[in-house]
Amino acid sequence: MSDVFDAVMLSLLIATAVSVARARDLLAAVVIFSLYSLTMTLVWQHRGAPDVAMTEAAVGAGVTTVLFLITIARTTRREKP
Amino acid sequence: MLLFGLDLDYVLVVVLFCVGLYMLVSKSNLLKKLLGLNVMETAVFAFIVTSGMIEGGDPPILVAGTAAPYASPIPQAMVLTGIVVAVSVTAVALALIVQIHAHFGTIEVDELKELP
Amino acid sequence: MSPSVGVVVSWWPGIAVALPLVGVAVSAATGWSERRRASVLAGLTFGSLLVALGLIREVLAGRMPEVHLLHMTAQLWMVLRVDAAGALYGATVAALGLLALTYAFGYVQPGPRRARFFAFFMACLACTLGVAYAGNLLTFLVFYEAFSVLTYALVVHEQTPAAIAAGTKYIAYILVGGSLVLAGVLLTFFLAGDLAFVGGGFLPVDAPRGQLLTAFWCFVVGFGVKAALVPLHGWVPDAHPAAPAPFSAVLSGVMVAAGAFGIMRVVFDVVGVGLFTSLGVAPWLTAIAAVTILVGALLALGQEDLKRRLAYSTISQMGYLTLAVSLAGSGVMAGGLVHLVHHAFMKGTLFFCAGLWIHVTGARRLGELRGVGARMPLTTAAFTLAALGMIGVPPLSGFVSKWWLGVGMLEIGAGAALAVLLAGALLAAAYLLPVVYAAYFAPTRPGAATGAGAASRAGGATPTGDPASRGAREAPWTMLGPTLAAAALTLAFGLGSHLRGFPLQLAERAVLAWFGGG
Amino acid sequence: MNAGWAEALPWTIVLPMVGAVLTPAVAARRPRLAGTWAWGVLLVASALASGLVYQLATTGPFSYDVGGWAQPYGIELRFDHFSAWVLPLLLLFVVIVPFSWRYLDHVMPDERRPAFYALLLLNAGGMIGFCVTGDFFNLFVFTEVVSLSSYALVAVGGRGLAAFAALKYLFIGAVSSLLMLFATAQLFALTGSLNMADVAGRLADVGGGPAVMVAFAAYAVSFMVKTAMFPVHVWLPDAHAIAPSPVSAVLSGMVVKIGIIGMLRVYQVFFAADVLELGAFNQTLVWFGAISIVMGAFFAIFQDDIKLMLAYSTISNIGYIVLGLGLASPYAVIGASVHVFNHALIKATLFLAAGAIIHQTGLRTLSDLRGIARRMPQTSAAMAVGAVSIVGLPPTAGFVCKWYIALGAFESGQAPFGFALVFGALFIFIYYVRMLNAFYFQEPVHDVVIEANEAPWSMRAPVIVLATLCLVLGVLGGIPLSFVEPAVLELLPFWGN
Amino acid sequence: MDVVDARPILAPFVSFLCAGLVFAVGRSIFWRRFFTFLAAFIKMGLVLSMLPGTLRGVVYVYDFVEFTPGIGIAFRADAYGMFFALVSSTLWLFTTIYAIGYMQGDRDRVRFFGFFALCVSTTVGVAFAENLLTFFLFYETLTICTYPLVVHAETPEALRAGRIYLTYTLIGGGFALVGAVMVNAVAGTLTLSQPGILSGDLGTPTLAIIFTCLTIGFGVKAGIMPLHGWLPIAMVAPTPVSALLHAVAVVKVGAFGVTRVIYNVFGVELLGVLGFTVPLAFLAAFTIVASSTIALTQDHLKRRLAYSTISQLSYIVLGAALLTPLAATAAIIHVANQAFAKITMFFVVGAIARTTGKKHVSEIDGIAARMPISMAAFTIAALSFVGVPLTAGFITKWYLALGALEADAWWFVLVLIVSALLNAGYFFPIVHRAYFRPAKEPWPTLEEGRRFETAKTLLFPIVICAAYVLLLGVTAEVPGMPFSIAQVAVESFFAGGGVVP
Repeated sequence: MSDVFDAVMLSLLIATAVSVARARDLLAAVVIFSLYSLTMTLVWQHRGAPDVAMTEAAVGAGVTTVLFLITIARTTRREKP
Repeated sequence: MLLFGLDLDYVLVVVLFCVGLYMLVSKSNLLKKLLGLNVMETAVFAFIVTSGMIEGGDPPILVAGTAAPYASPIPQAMVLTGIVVAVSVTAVALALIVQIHAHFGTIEVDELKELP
Repeated sequence: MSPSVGVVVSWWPGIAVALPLVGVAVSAATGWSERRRASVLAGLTFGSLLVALGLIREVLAGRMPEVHLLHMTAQLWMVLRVDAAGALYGATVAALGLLALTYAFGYVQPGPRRARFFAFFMACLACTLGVAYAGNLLTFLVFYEAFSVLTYALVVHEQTPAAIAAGTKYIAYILVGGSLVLAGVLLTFFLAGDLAFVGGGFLPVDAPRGQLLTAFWCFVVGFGVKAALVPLHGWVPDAHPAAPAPFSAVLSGVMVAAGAFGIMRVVFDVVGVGLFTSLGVAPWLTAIAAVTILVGALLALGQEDLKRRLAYSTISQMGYLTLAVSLAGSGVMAGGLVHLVHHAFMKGTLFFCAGLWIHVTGARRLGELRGVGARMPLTTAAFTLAALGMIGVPPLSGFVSKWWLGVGMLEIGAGAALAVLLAGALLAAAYLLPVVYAAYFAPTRPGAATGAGAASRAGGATPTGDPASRGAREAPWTMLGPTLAAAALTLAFGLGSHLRGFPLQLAERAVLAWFGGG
Repeated sequence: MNAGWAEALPWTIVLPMVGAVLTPAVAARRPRLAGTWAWGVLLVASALASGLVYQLATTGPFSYDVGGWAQPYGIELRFDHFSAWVLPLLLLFVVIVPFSWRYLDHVMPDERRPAFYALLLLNAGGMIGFCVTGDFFNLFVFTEVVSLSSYALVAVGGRGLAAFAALKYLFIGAVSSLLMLFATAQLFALTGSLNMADVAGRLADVGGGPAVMVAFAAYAVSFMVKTAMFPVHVWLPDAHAIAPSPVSAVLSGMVVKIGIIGMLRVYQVFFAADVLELGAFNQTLVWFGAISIVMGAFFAIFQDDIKLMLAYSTISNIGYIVLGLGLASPYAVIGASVHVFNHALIKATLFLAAGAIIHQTGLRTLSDLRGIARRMPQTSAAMAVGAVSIVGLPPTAGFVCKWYIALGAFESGQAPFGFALVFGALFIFIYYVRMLNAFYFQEPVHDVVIEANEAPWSMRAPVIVLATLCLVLGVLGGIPLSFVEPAVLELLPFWGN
Repeated sequence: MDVVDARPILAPFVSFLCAGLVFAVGRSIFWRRFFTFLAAFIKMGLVLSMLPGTLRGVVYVYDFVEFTPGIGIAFRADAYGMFFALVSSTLWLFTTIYAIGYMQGDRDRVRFFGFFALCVSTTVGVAFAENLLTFFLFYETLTICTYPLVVHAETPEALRAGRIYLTYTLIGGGFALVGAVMVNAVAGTLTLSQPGILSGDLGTPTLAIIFTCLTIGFGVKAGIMPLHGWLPIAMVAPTPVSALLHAVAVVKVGAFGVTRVIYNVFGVELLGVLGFTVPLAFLAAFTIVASSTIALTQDHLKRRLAYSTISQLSYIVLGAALLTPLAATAAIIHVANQAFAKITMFFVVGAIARTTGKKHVSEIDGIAARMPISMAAFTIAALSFVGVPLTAGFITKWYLALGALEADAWWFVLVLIVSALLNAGYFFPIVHRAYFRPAKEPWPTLEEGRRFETAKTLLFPIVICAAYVLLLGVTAEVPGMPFSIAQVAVESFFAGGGVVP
């Protein structure tokens, strides 16, 4: 059970990370990154580090994403090819 | 969980780290670079959490009745600090990116480099 | 030195050297009239001559005046010390110097270069006197180098391209020679630790032969340049014609002889007769001397320019001195030393005459001299007298020296050398008599004596046309006087050679010191 | 009595930090007050640091346990001979801050001054903490404090290029920090401790192995990036050149030294544990050091901008230090350690002098600044002293280091590196000669230069003081040595491979 | 006998202080001159006051400060150092007088005189250096202080010359530094107070590297071929600087360094065993001949003098390399002899350039008529270089040749002779032109009311220095004259061994 969960989660992490890298739309990239952070939170929770997981959820996925979004708003949304 | 004799967690960390590094190094967009940096950071955090984990241990929260072994609290404290630092760095970087965009109208390194 | 000679401290040698040096300052002094300057210079030189004669007296009285000039370092010091040979040579220098100086007053034209001429002339004179009275090798070297370098100014006096070329050649030869002498001095010091002249020499007999030989040949080649030993003579025929006549006389008479004098000093006062003989270098030196005599004379034959001819003659005559040294016999050496003196006055006379001819008629070349005897009888007579002396006609001084040379050679059985001596005399006749013949007897050619440079060179006297046709016109007495005086000395030394105080007696003294009475 | 000064240890860190926090409040009404405030704080901190150094000199290294927790669980602050670096560091700050008072006039509006000085104080506090901390995790934390404030300081001038340079610096700096964090975690995973002394003991039990090697290597790479060695120097020139001159002085003189001090700290632990065969590593350092010297100089030659030139010269000088460390012989390490300080002094002199010139003329290229020495003789003279000093010509501060590193090279039997050092230094001098030639021996081409005036006293005095020190410490080179020597000799028995 | 005394440090310090004062108040001509002369006199006084002691064998020492642990900046006025200091402080005075006249109305005189004083300060520092480190400190400082003087004119050529000068000397300095460091590494000390501090059992390769480094390092300034390239080019400097460069400070410091290395670092005995000096001697001999030959072809007066300097300096090196007492005497004494003669020449050449604007050999025909006193001085100096007795140069050549013979190296005597001829070959044409060639155009006559051929301040040093050349030649033996000091020095170098003349 645990192994299956792990395998799914880890696959998801890699998939999201690669998606962040590939996304041309910066907004999309930031959103996917937020998803990535949340996935990571789950992994850590599962690994027995709940406090870390909560911090990551709040800061990594929350604050960082907000900051990125503000920045995108003030700069540009598109990555030039 | 072991994969081909390697702890899967470490494989993950390395893969994520590499993805982040790839973004940092080869993306031209500053925001993408910064995202890459963040990915790298999480990878390192993941490593620390993993390495600090003792198989079968409980979270290091003192609850009556539970007994050792705990997962060591120190790596988690490190990660917490690390996360804060990472956010600070990200914030500073984003501020700088905003400034750059305000000044040059672009956040693409390729274009910035061509500026005089 | 022979035991009977006592060293006395005396300032006179120093004064003899210093007087002409004062003359240097006098020459440079501005605001003096020419006459005043001339008389002061003459007076100084005359004073020098008197001192030189006084020194001869001292030497004959068995004393050896000595004065220390400088102590540069504990080993390097300069001293003047008058022995018989030095006194003899010194007096010759002073006397010929006085004659040439007097002659020069008339010869050297007024102008900015005149003062320079006299200044350098006096300086040369002083240094040559220093050479004569030098008491050790260093002193000798210092004065020798000094007058060698100073001479340059006199050689290039005319400042014509030819003169400058001659000067360059001269200085190049002389500096090479001087350096070799220095090397010799150095080696001597290294081997002996001392430099003071001592009759019989002071080089250690047991020193390595190679080093001794090196030192010896350094000296001989070094001085040989000055003494015009063939093949080191290259500068002589160029320098003499280029220099003004009075200086040519001094150059030929006493300065070239300084080289020969140096060789004498080295052989007898540094190396010593014994070592000289045992080194085995004598035959080589003899050979060189013989070659010099013959080659010099033969080359003289071919010279059209009178002063060049005389210059080659000097080369040849210097060979006699070297020959005498190389034979290392007391008799022949006395002859050689006396020849040094006699030759000085004879050659002085010849150059004076040549100068007069140039001065009055502008004639430099043999062909231009035709008939000059009629126009300038006194001059030509003086020339004839000196020429005969050179050939060795009795009773002139040249005969005396050659006689002693010949007798000395016979004493030591050097027949071949005698043959060379005779051949030299014959050749001297061959190259000097044609001049006499041309002056007296050759048919005149119109315009022959109006040489191109005559007008400019002659200054006051204006040569015109054919010398014979215009009657006798001798040069002024300031020039004619010294010429005749020198010629007279040639005669006097021949006639009075045996008298006390005359060269021969001094030469015998010197030889006594060198050969230790043997 | 001893306890007296040891007590001051945490305050020395806290004071600048608190000062930083309070700066905006203090200077709320009058922004220009911020500078004076910062200076005051630093003066007090220096006084405290002097006490610490005094303590060190009398009793030797001492520790302070934060919160009274015993080792190895509590946070330990430890003041040893390498920590003594905080005193000169603070003193340099004390000199640099007055310079910045007037300098900032043309860099930023008054209302941004509190932020600037807050960052500066933060930076100082971070470096002090870095030097005196006794555990690895705090080493990381303080590194981050220093780094973050440095990124911001680079950009504080506010123009776009500055932001770009700062961002470049940030990206690379952040990666190196990550590596450091990784190494710290690895070390913890291996030993279960973070206290340096404790880790050293436990490492010995753990023994060697690839894991230890990985930790060490991560530290090494991280610090090499921080210290801007060739070829990971790319962030440095732009950042240092674009930052305001006082900041450049701080960055080039002191912040890059974080890497060196950190390296020494790591060495202390790993060598004490004696678990790694570091011959090959040292050899690598030596080579990279030598290459840095040459490449730094090489790049500097082609710069026209004086501050860029100075920045590249920092790379060269870092090369010296790394070379000295790698040589691993007593003299070389002593020389390298002294150069940590001496280079800071010299570079501060140069950057401040350059800053004064830029401030007075608004020009920053050699070709524009020709003939400036006639109008600004004192500043130019200081620049000249700095130039001579950084090349290591006697009798200046730079020479002492060069002497010792070269001596070390011969001592350790690696004579060619001694040669490389000495002649690499001459290579550096080529471009300083260009600079001096332009300043002193060429006709002015720019009107601004012809009419330039000497900088105000608040800028000139620091420059002159620093230049004088460059000379004085050349002659009295023994003073810094006396601090470094015991530490190095203590370190070395484990070191020499 | 060592006596602690502050004078060895005061002597360089006086000039140093003077430099500071000149920089500070130099805008006023009066104060500039006042301080310069005051310092020059005080310094001469200081050095002279040590002279009697030195002749008695007293060595004044003063440890200034511990520079780095174990090695201090220390001063030690031994005989050789005294010798050098005496020469340089004397010439400083004269060069200063000359420079005042020469630089009249020139630009940046404050800088000029300030650095001038600094140069002298460092030179005396070199002279009195107790150890190789102190030596090197001053040696390199000198390099730097000379630079502003070289580029003084600030023309592109001057800047180029300065660059070349620096390149050469700094690379040399690098070698010297490496050498010094190696000495420290292997010997553990750097003192120059012993006749040799290295021991033979270090192995020949190490010693060879050290020797090579130090010789190259100091040889650059001493102009040993092929390290001489900077010297002729640096001739663009103002004449007082050329004089200072070529006669006193820079080049001599190099030669001084080489001798120090030979006598005090390696020591005669060790080098005698190792034989390193043999190639050095040959190199010096080659330099003597080659640079003289080059000098023959130079038309520019100062360049000709420069090549002559290169040749002359190698006399010192050669003398030192021969490792015999007599040769050492020659080497030391030549430091003074060459200095005075060459400075005379440079002064004259400078005076000619200032008075008439002529700088080439081919332009000075007949100048003796216009400048008789100067040309007479030049002639004296030329004679000295040729080695005519009664001049200073003779003493050198004499002892050098004896030394060569003593060392059983007669071919160097040959070199000396050839060199003397070459010297004559390039100096006498100058003399000849000056005296015996008619002037191409009339020389400008003296201005109304001027009694001398050129400025008094130019003429006075010329005359004094020329007189000194003669004085050195004839009174070398007098106690207090350089020769006597040289003997004391040589005795210390050959402690126990060898016969001192």
